[in-house]
Amino acid sequence: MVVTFEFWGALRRAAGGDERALTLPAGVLSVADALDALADAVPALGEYLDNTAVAQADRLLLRTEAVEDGMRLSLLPPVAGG
Amino acid sequence: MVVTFEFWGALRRAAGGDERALTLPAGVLSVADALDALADAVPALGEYLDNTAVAQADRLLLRTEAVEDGMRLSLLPPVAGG
Amino acid sequence: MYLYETPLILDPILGMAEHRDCGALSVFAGTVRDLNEGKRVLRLKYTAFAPLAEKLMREIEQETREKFGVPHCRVIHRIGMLEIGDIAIYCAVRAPHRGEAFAACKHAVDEVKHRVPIWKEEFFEDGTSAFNQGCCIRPDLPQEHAHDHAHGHGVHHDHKHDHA
Amino acid sequence: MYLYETPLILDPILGMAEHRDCGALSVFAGTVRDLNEGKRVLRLKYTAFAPLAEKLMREIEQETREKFGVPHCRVIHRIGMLEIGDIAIYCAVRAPHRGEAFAACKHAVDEVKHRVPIWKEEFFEDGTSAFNQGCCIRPDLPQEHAHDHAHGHGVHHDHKHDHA
Repeated sequence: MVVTFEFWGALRRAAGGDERALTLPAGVLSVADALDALADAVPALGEYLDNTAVAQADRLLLRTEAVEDGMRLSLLPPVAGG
Repeated sequence: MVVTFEFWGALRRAAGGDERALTLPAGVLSVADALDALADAVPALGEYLDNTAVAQADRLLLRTEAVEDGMRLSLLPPVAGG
Repeated sequence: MYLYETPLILDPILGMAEHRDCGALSVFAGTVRDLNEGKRVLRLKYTAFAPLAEKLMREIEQETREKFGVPHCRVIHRIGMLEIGDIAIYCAVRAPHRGEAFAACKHAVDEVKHRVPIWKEEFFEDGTSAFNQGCCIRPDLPQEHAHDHAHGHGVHHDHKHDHA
Repeated sequence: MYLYETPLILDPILGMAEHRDCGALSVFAGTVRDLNEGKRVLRLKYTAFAPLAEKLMREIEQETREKFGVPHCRVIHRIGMLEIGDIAIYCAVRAPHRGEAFAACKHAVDEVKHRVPIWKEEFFEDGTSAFNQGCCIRPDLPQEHAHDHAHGHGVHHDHKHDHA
């Protein structure tokens, strides 16, 4: 299963890019699992992920929701508009 | 002693004009006395005067302040700007 | 300048070229409503006793700056005949942060409405007109009058502190 | 439209041609400050995750209208590179009276700052840049994180709820 993570705000700097496609190991079922796999692949992101929201297009996902092959997950760190 | 009263807001309608010069009877010393004389001369104003402020140019006067010959007293009923 | 017989212009009172330390601007505009206490309003006439009105508006700006610690507060008022939707008052406050900006702007508008000698005559659909009752600004009003100054004086309207 | 790469224009969001029953307009503008937490700021870059940002801004407008009973609430945000003094956000609320207008406008601005996926990167005099910390928008954040989400994550700035 391949998932593409899209990085926003300070995460871009930590990830060293705007996005990253990752082939997830067997057993990855949930958003939380996918984030664990991402932290393994890009350790610099680890410290940010607890406070990061995950969106699919205009919908915020819970950590317990299922991931599917080909999904695009947008990672949204704490916001500071205005 | 002659004092000119200048009418503002709803007082103009009650007084039937923008201003009124009045020769005050002997014994009129204070702003309060002058207003009593005005109420005698223009009874329709009587009911408004308790809630009316009295100004001389840019200064609000107390009822106890002295009036002088030639003074121009601006009568300011309750305000409603904005 | 504080009182204008022509339409109010907002830009000159914003102070946008200055105050680079300010992150917040709060602006209030009061506009003429087409309805007041159930009666259809066609237009309004504002009059002001200018010498005192201008002095008090300057004082209100100064007091607001000091009370809320904001560097910029400006308020201007229209006089003369206004149509529905026309702007009667503009207030602009700039502040480092938004909390003070909102609070200071509301304060300045409240003070103008409560203290400045400006009167509003409403012209109704039925051909009549009436002055809004408003707030007594007599400095030495006895206490018993202060409590009922909106009543018993043959006026057409109730007291209006809470209205925009 | 909610997000603009070009300077924000206030007039179209005021709704002045409508709402003849409204006597109050409250406008807020957030501008870029030259100083943040003691560091001299040269310019800012705002980025937004547009699909969710626009949906949430629409929801905030709607919620604000319902919560405060106001007929008009609009909010727009600038993205891209901004200079000191540039306007980052405009919010406009029209209401029958001024109390609700101020309260609703402040509410909408607060909500945008706390909930909408927009990020601010500040560029400093010394050549460095940093993202403001801001507010966590994860819907299922465990309680222990909610209490210290401004700390311990290697960020450059404190939590900024109270800032303009």
